[in-house]
Amino acid sequence: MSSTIPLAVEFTGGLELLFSNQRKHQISVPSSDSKGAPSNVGYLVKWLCENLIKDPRKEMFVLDHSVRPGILVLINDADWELEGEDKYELQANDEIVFVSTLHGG
Amino acid sequence: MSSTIPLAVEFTGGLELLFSNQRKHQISVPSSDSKGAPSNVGYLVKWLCENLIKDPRKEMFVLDHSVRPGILVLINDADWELEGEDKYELQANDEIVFVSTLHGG
Amino acid sequence: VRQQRWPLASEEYKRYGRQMIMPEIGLHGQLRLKNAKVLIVGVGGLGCPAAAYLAGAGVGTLGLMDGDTVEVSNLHRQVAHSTARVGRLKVDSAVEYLRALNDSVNYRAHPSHLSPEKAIPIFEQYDLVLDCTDHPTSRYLISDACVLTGKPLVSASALKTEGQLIVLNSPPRLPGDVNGGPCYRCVFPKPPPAESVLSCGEGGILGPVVGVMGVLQALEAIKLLTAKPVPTGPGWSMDFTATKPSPPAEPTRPTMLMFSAYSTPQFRSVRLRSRRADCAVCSAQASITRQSLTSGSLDYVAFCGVTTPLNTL
Amino acid sequence: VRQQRWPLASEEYKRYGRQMIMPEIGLHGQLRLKNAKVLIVGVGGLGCPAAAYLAGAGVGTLGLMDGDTVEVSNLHRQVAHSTARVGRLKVDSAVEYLRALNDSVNYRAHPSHLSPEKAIPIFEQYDLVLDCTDHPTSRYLISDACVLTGKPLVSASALKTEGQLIVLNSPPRLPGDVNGGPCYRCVFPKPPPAESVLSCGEGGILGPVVGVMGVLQALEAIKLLTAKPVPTGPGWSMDFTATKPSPPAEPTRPTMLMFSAYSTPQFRSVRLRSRRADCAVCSAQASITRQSLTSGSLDYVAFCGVTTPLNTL
Ligand SMILES: [Zn+2]
Ligand SMILES: [Zn+2]
Repeated sequence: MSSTIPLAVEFTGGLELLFSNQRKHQISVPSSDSKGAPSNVGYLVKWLCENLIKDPRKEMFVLDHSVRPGILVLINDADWELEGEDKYELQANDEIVFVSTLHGG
Repeated sequence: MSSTIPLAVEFTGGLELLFSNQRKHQISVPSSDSKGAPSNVGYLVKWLCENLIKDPRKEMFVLDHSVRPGILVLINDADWELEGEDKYELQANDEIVFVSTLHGG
Repeated sequence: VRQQRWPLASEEYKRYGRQMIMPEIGLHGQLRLKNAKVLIVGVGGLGCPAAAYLAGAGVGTLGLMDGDTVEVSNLHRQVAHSTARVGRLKVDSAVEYLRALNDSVNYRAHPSHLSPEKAIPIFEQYDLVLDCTDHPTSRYLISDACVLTGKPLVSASALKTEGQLIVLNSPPRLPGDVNGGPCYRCVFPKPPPAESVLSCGEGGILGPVVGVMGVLQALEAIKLLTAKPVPTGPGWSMDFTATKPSPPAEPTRPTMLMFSAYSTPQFRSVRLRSRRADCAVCSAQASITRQSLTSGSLDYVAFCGVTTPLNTL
Repeated sequence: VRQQRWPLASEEYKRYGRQMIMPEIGLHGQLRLKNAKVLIVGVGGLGCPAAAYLAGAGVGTLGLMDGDTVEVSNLHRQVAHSTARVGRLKVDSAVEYLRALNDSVNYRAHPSHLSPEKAIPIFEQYDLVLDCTDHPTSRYLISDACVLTGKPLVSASALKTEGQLIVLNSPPRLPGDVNGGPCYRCVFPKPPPAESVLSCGEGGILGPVVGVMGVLQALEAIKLLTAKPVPTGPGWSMDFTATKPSPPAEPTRPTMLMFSAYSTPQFRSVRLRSRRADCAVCSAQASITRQSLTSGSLDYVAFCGVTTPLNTL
């Protein structure tokens, strides 16, 4: 399958610095992964690491094959834990936001 | 035609006091007006005056057959003047917000 | 003498360092703030926090205009005043607080209410205006005067549990130039019926609601004042803080920010129209001019106060 | 003696009248505020505006905890302090400002940093806690202590041009009760790698950005403290202000408010998860207890400071 899924991806809380200092990205990812399964958010994270991240410090985004602690993943304005975490299957025009938590005050 | 259009209508800035002190209303309006034309926002305003408003002071909402000065009408988060004003034809699940402008400080 | 090598005094680097290290501000932005003159009209629930954060940020000249005196009933939300200063002019009370926070700002007190005759000569002394007043008459007057003097306007309002904020006449352009931002009359060509207008005294107001709107006014003012121009001049090369290119500014579309303390979501940004082709003040066919304003021939009270004949549905 | 007929002094009706006439507050809400004890941990960019609006609103007892002293670099955003008070304890500086604003509040200064040993005995003296600190270690500690003492927590943070706010442990419930609101560990079970944590000193901060978040903390605190219980008692019948039924409160769902000064829209409300079944502090299988906290056996610095082995993709 060569079809793709259009997505709106956003990085905030400082994460945008890893992605060309740009917050909003309109991307298209393959609609299925290398094993033919529908692409899910776990696949998206891997895809971002291979295709979109510009900063060499990938460990600021991904640790142990998952999004690093202190990053909240939002699927259409909801914590991804409400949507099945990395197993959530991507739908066209989903809005996926990666937020690094802030600690200053 | 007896079909209806489901809409999310919201009143803020004090207008909610005219509508049972409730901000958000899920309503369904006829999909065409008495002349058979597709229902537009002008028709919705009339419909609200006949069916939803609870306060007798209708002139706080409508004056001279239109929304009174000082009320902003928003169609899906845009000033209705960007969308054709009262001529905008309602679509299913449109979000129409009536905002009374505030003046305090 | 050594200081001349540096565009700011060492005390200023210390005081403003936490904002200068950000690419959005930098040395260049700090110098722009220092050279800026901002007028705050109304030193109440909006004006107090707005003034505090603009003074804190190092705006060079801060004008405060208000003819009222401090009352006890103000103090739950007008946090630049104090119990001991009840009865004093709000402008004087606020300046006392602001001087203690940052004495390097040049404060100008205008201890009177705004009138059509005074508006233009006063606004001309400033670069940007904050409308922190509480009545439609002053909102139309301030907007008109901002269009006629070419000043951007950060306008906010609050009542009970809600607030609204709009940046108007931004970018500021001559009447008739469609590339200018809309003015208050573009968005609200007709005033609301007088009987629909509630003041904070009548309707009530929650302190942090108006406080949030006032702080957000200061933020929009700082954003406008520090927006990066094309880099020119020798000052630019000294901007050692700009290690990363700052993100490109999103195109300014006129928006209104709406806040409702007890709703979900609390905030909503809505798109507004651009300039109105038949606007009474900012269009090519404007009827309101500097002359009509300064001559006093415009009666804003009558404009807003006339009870429209009620032709209800 | 005449005063006894009225639950508030006439001065209080004057001072708080503008918020008491709103059905969301009313006399009942004002009495609840007067009886409330609120602790603000951290008297910096968040704590200053939060304290100002809580003092203004008439919270009966306001505790301020901070071990730091005022520095010039604080003053662009920490608007309860002043140039003359540089070098003094932040808690003392803030109390001086707050007393001038509203002397009828009972201020309690805690001039030290929070430690695991002190947290529980201090939190037990209050009804609600605001986390206005600036490091993950204190954020975990404050949340843990709020769960263990049953206090709701209004937690905010800010850096550069962005801010975040979450109301945690609301409603407060015993560990293991799934109807309680999530705690900080439910949302962030593992701390971020130490090298990803930037302070405002390192990353910079725009004053109004942290200011907005602090004012919003005060607002959420006031909403929590004045939320209407079932009407009982003689005080209720005197609530002459409640002419209209107040709108039913929307069910509290855990949400995070995100703010980004240069984005459109600036604010975004996102839905968070509920309590985590395996949370280390608020679940039935909690490992963190009052005992482990007060004994000092928990090392929050080590918890947050360990650099996780990097197994990058
Ligand atoms: Zn105009
Ligand atoms: Zn928990």
